[in-house]
Amino acid sequence: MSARVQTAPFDLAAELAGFGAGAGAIVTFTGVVRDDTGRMAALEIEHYPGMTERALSDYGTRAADRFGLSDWRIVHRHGRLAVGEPIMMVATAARHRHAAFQAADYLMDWLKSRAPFWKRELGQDGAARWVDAKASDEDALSRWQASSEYPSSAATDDPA
Amino acid sequence: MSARVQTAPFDLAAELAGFGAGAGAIVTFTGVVRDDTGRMAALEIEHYPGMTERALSDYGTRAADRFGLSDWRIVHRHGRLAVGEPIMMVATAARHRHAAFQAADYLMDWLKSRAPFWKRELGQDGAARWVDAKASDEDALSRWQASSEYPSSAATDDPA
Amino acid sequence: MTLDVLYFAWLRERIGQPRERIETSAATVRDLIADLAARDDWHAAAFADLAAIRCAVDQQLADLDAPLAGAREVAFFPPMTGG
Amino acid sequence: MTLDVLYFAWLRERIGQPRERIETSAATVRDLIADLAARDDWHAAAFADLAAIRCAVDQQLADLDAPLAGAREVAFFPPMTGG
Repeated sequence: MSARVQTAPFDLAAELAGFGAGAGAIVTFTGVVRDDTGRMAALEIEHYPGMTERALSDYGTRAADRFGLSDWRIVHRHGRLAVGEPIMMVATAARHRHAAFQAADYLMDWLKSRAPFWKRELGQDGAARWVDAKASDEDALSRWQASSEYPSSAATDDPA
Repeated sequence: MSARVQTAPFDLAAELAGFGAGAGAIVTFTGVVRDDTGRMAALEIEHYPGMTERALSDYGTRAADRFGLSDWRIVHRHGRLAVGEPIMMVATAARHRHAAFQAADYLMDWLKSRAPFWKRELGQDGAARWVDAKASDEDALSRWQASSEYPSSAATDDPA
Repeated sequence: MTLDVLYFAWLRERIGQPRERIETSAATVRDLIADLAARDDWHAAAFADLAAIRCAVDQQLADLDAPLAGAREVAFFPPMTGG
Repeated sequence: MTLDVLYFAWLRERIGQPRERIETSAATVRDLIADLAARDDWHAAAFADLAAIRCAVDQQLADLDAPLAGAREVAFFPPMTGG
């Protein structure tokens, strides 16, 4: 049961050594830098030191409570990542597969829209572009919202 | 894109080396021998040589088509397995996380109820007991049934 | 018609062998079961509860009304418990 | 009240600094934004579209009407894109 933020690559096998002992089902998710345009040089990830670790731990603990996980792990990188490099991973362990799948899915939806990371694509031409949040990620998160205490969105607020 | 049946243990890290190149999302599921009673010595898995490999390949191909996977892998062990040993794994790779999650979930539901494996629990007292299929696994599978060509069940057939 | 009939898990145990080669004129899986169940008490006991039996014809899952024309291998087994 | 105000991603770029320590009497996040936006054109531009802004008070996500009493650190940033 741990969350880490780091610039270094992680090794899925090493993360899973001893993970989830006694569980019947282990699910992992790995996010990888993808280049849809063929013109990307790298992805740069900014985060909010201090808050990030706290948020990841909170989400992990909440997932463990909600889905009865026996173990969980979140590793998220920041800094500059090349195309094809792993960005982050989530692992969940539970007695049965549905709990492990749902918890990993739930954690990913939270991480996508509520963990304080911001992605910037660096083009081969030197241009940098902040990645926009996707409405589909917000929709995905709303599937779980009933039991959330976090504010869902500031998007409906009027300008001051 | 491969399916294997074997008695030997598998190494998740080795299975994932080079897996899903170009994908943005990789999901893995690992099933582990669990002892709920504290009296189990081992799990023994019987399968149907010839049909098993074909069925696993069919399910993998169908998942790839349905969810747009760029890669998938299924490894399932048979023979005698000790408590805590990995039984099987599924890995799925796709552009986006929901496809990878759903495909892994779908494959697990098929493997649980439609792949020709039969589990027998061997007790520490020497007793052996065939594991019953669970109605919940059949229910889980019915979520995907609309697009299946396989017969869903013979359970409603009358005695001859 | 010559058929290889295979049994798995407790069906294999009850019938006492993993496979047998038989001659039959059964048109469907259900006919084949009736044919097999009539052979001896072991077969009869194994096939007593059809709701607990699944089958494959030539290594494809099939239901009890599946035709056997052209089939070479039929397998009977309890509901599968993979994964 | 003394507050550390942090900016991330394009908010940091538009405002031209990652953090600043300010004195304010703002009672809520929304009041604080009005206070900051009045400081100069860069702040005004950064806060022009509140729908594009998220915030955290003492490292917990908060909405724009969250009270600031007792707060020490407020962060502003665009919608998060983790995972």
